[in-house]
Amino acid sequence: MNAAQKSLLQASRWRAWEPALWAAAFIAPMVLPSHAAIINEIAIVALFAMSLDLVLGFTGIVSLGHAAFFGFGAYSAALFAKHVMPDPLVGLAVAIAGCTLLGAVASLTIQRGSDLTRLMVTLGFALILLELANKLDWLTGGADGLQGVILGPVLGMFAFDLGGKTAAYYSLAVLLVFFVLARRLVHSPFGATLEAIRDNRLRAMAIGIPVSSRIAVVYTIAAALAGAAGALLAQTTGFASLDVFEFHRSADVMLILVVGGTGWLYGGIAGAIVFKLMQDALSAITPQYWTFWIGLFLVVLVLVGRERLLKPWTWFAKKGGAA
Amino acid sequence: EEAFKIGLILPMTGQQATTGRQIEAAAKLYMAQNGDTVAGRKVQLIIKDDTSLPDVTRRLAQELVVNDKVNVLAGFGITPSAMATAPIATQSKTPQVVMAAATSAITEASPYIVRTSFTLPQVSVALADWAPKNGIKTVVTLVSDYGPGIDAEKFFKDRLTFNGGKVTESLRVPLRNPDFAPFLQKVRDAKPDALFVFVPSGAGSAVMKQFLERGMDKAGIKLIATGDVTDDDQLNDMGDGALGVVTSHHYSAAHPSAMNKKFVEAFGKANKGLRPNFMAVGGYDGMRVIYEALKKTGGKGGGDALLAAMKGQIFESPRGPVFIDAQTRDIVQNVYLRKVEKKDGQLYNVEFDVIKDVKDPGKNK
Amino acid sequence: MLTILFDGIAYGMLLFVLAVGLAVTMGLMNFINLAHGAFAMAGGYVTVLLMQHAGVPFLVCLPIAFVIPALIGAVLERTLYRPLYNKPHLDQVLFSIGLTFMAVAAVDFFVGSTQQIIQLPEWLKGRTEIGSGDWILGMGHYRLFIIAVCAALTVALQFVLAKTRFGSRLRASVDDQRVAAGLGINVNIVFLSTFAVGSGLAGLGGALGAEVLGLDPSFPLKFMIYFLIVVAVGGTSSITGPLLAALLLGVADVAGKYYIPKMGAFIVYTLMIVILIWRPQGLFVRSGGKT
Amino acid sequence: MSDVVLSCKGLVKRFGGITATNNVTLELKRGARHALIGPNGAGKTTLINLLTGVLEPTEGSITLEGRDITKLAPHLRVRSGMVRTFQINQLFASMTPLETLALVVSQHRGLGASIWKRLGADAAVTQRCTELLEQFRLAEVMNQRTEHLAYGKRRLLEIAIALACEPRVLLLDEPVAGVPAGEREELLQTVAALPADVSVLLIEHDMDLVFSFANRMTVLVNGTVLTEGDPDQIANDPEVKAVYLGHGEDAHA
Amino acid sequence: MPELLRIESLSAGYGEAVVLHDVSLALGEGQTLALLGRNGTGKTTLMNTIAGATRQHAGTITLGGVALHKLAPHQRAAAGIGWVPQERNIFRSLTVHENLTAVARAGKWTPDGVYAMFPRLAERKTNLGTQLSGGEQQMLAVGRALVVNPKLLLLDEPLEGLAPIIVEELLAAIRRITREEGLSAIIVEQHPQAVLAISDEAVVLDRGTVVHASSAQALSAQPEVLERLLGVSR
Ligand SMILES: Nc1ncnc2c1ncn2[C@@H]1O[C@H](COP(=O)(O)OP(=O)(O)OP(=O)(O)O)[C@@H](O)[C@H]1O
Ligand SMILES: Nc1ncnc2c1ncn2[C@@H]1O[C@H](COP(=O)(O)OP(=O)(O)OP(=O)(O)O)[C@@H](O)[C@H]1O
Ligand SMILES: [Mg+2]
Ligand SMILES: [Mg+2]
Repeated sequence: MNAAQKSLLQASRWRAWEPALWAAAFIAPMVLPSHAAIINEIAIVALFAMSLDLVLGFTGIVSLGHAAFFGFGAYSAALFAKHVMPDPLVGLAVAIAGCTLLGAVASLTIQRGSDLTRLMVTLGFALILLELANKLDWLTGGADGLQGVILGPVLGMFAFDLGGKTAAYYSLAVLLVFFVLARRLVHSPFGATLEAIRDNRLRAMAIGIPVSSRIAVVYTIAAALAGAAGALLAQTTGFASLDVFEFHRSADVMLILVVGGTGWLYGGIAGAIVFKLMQDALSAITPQYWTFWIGLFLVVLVLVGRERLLKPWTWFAKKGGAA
Repeated sequence: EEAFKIGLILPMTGQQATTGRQIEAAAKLYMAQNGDTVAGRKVQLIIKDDTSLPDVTRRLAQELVVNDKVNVLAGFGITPSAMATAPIATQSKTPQVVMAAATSAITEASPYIVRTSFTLPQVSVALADWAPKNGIKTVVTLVSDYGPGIDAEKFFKDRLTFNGGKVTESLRVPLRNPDFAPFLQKVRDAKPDALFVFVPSGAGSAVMKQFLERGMDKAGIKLIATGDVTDDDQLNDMGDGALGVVTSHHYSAAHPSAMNKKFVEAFGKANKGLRPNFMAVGGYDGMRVIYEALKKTGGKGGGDALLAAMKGQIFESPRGPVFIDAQTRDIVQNVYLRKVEKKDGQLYNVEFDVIKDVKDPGKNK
Repeated sequence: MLTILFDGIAYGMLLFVLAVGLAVTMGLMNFINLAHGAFAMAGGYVTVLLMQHAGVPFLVCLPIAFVIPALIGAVLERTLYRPLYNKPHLDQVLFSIGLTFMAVAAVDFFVGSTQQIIQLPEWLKGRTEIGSGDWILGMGHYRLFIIAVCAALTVALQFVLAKTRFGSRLRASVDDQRVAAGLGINVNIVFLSTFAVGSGLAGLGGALGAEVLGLDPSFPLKFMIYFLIVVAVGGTSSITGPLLAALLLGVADVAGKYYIPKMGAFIVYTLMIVILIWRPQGLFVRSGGKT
Repeated sequence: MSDVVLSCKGLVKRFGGITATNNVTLELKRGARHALIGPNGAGKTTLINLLTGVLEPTEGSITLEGRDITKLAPHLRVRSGMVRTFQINQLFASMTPLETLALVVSQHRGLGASIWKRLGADAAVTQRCTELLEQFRLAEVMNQRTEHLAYGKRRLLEIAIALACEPRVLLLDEPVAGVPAGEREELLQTVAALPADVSVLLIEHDMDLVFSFANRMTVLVNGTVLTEGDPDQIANDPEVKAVYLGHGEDAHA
Repeated sequence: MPELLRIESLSAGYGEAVVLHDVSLALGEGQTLALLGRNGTGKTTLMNTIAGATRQHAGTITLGGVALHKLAPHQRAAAGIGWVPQERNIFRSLTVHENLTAVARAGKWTPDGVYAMFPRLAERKTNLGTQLSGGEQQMLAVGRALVVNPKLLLLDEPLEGLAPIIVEELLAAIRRITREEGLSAIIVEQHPQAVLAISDEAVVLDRGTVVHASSAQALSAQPEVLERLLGVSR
């Protein structure tokens, strides 16, 4: 093996902290059973953010309408459980399949234009789905939400419990599976072509990369992942309502991803943990004004810089050097 | 002994924030007035913000039940939030007191749900009873395009038709709708005797203003609405244009009873002069229902016992006499017809007629 | 018929006043300032508070609603925004959203979360009707007023940007700050004044729009989508683009809701998507504009 | 197989009122070392953009290896063996030279769509990368992010990318711009050392280089072909002297 | 001949990195200085420092008695600096004409003067900055520096990418402008002979310091020095 190969493969090797992190994640619901519900929520949001990272972080395609797929996944899974069969895994697969189709169709709309154009087209797409779900109230329950979704036990063995432990493990497991797949994807030549498209589309074309179809493929994959996240939400809460399509879902997931950092897959996970825990803690302290502190956090995060905020010891070192 | 815990889940931020604030203030007022010890047991209120996201509501409820071991879940600003929580109430056998959400079907989602707010069919039919008797034969309805709006539209129309009136056109406006101009213009062109409106409180003043701006009152069209439109919370800022608007609702801050006077006064004193609205009274009465149930169970407060003690409560509320129907667990109450009038330089919904003991008509279908 | 057209134009103009400041900061300065709505809200609250508590007449409030947000904008530009011009757009989004959250919570804390209602002076309340039958044209006075203010603003802005050197100096500074400064353009002043004007315009828009759209602390988040639609459809290279886009969307929305009310919310979004897929750089960009 | 690899007929490109390319007909022979010269704004870069599909011609047709490619998507032209460099560097800023080349080689060898393999897993690919890195003296910086490289190195990478695609036809747009005088020759050596059947079209304003490299030249003026010939003919053409070479270039005659 | 520019003990760089060390030089009115050196030796950095676009650590720059190093970048243009950056940096969302008018200052040089010098630009007046060929951008960059009506022109590789005939014309024009209008200029170039021919002074940089300073004539007469310092013999 030559030096070039070694350093290329180095990039995709599992770091020591990664298995440790995942092990910690899977121990968490056991050690902190009282937080199982929020662990479940974090896992779902992390999956959702990871899906956005594939398009935004790796391919440079911005989207303010990722909730379209999240919501579609949620309703597909909920309707499937209600009308066809209650098995969660089958429902998950159906939701993913549905979102893959939807993503393939939607990928036609994001091929051209500037960032702003894409933001608005994706946003519009999600809002139209929202309106549709509202109008089709005989199917979706409209604004009241879709009730009566009862899920069977996972793998026929683990029933969803009130404490949310099964839900947490279910979501974590799905997250892990998709994480491994996504990790493989971004370190493949395919993943490298995505980064090439993000960095310089003109040149990407000039070395023979079929830019449009690559974008379409990754957008479709991301849609499937977002759909999986939505399906998990519907399955673990036994409920789906219109807000899964709302603008703020898309906006929040983007915030979460950017907080955690784009383009390294863990960004969504880190962002989900930080954001959700902070929101939970702050809103417990001041249910009325917690948004202020979240806002302050975002402002400080940007002004100080993600790197420096996470490494406080660099605050003073820098000044010393300049003097 | 451990405290008796009430988990109060409300929208405290975002567009529904006023709902949460009113209910929180009312609940705290009730506790201040009645002490925080009931039948020897300390009562503790845990307030959570669900930002009007049903999955968050559900998660918070789950955590409250599992971790904090609350005895009662309460609050619930919007219908999906109440609905999403219903399975938790059922599964954990925890009474769920709905203090705000107003879609008819909520109480059917779990046998543990008790409602102290109102339902839209309840207040809409009252208006449909009143209108034909007062020279209103043709009506155009204008409602927000979501569950409660559609409830209001349907029950108003059915009852009006039954009473010999006619709904000539039914308009639904999107929930996110900054400008009512095209809808109102359509109404104006249709020239009905009256326009029936339901929009969530907040949008109400916009409708009213644009109604006037369009000169619709001068064109002989009357504005009738559910009480959300002339929400007490905002009525005073709406200006004289609101004068004379007829609405039907279960509560007005101007309800002429001693109890209400005391309630309004105490509420204002505790909240920088804020006027309680129908949300506040839902929260206030909800607390009463919980307190009384706790008393009845002698401070023990098992879920089923509490629920049994909540069912069938009859009491005097600031809104008038109310009754928790043991069968439906929904509230039975008087619905008042009110007209906006000026009293001591302030605008109030002044009651001029009442339809007694209205059950939720949604339950008879 | 004509009334619907008139209402549509007035609604479009209102959207334009609200979005034009964003077109300036985002289109010309290339800064994604999602806190735009917060400046608009500031203008709205300045007006409401002055009218309610100090009895200041509406017309006097309008310039103040421009000046105060402009000052706030200027101060924030100097202190917080400036270091972010060279940061990635996503960081700008994060920052400005954070600022919006803070503004929302702060207003909630100081003023409360209830809807604020503006009482217009009598002369703006009425309505004039011309013609009759199918061709009747009913014009609300306040809507007429909005159209007038908006037209004046457009002319003034267009003049400044197209006919004076300020416009090209601004765009030069955005394109390449370092070289622009090296060639004698006082980049700091150009940015500061542009940002202040953008914020001021937002404030004015908020003051004018509060009457129609309502005003509560969630204003900046609630209407962000509308501002963005106008700027995206109009393109970011001029002032006339967003104006025409706002008019088109306003008329389409009003007419659509009048003639096919069932389609209500779909119209604007569908129109936007179709336009953006057809002309990704916006409907009214200069031929071959920026890429 | 025909002798002409790439040709265009009656190519026209208008930008609004400007005709940047005006009825250009050009043939590139197999194995040619062909230079395209002409005054600034003559339409040289535009012509390359048309040939590679970055721009769509207003009129005219383009043929590659006997096949009409006028409407073919840019990336498919690359697959057919036509590769270019850019006058202004077009690189992948966040990638290292090694990653860049690994990507290009993988893509070229048909692995670009493989989702499951890891980049670098293929030994043949990394072998080729190593060769290229050595050849362009990029080995010592192969793990630095491209955006942090010195200009000269970036310029080398620009050309290395093109060669990594193993072109049959190579279009070079001012490849040595910004490269110091001493290193220019060396850079063109690598190009000159390509297999004899690879055809090269070179745009360059440095006449020393052009005349030492080319065996065929086309002069473009105001979007049209002024003349074509071998280097001697061109160097002595009075018209070319008047519009392009000026007086200082007599030495090449 | 009065002195225009004097640089003393200048050190400057980017961020914390110091690229120039203790550079001193002087230039008279109407004089042209050829600034030579291998790649990456700091020629551009010196030009940028005079224009105010780098971080100056120490030393002084005076232009006609004004302490330039104390001025903000935009004030330096007013004090008489006209800058042609190495990467051209045409303002891409401005048309050719706007590129000129946006920075123009009152004086002898007007956009029309520039059009007369580069007729090509006149034909492309309404093109946006990005819609120019490489060479046209170079012409525009030079024209843009002229309409500032400076006392000192900073030309950073102005000949790169220009057709030979334009190179000739431009060199002649620079010579004419400096001789007839009393403008001074500093020119950075990869091809030393071309610039030395029209320059009065020559300075060679290596690793951020001045390693040679003489008259241009003297330097071009010493091919062995050129070979040693620049690695070219031509
Ligand atoms: N997008 C465009 N819109 C309008 N005109 C353009 C556009 N792109 C190029 N042009 C014009 O077309 C002509 C040809 O440009 P091109 O870049 O092909 O020249 P070139 O021969 O490469 O010149 P140089 O040697 O200076 O690089 C130029 O005059 C340029 O101004
Ligand atoms: N923006 C920058 N940040 C950090 N270092 C830089 C920057 N620009 C240049 N340098 C470094 O400063 C040194 C001098 O660069 P400069 O551009 O001044 O050289 P130059 O003599 O103009 O070279 P060239 O002939 O390539 O134009 C180089 O080592 C370069 O790496
Ligand atoms: Mg060119
Ligand atoms: Mg340089």
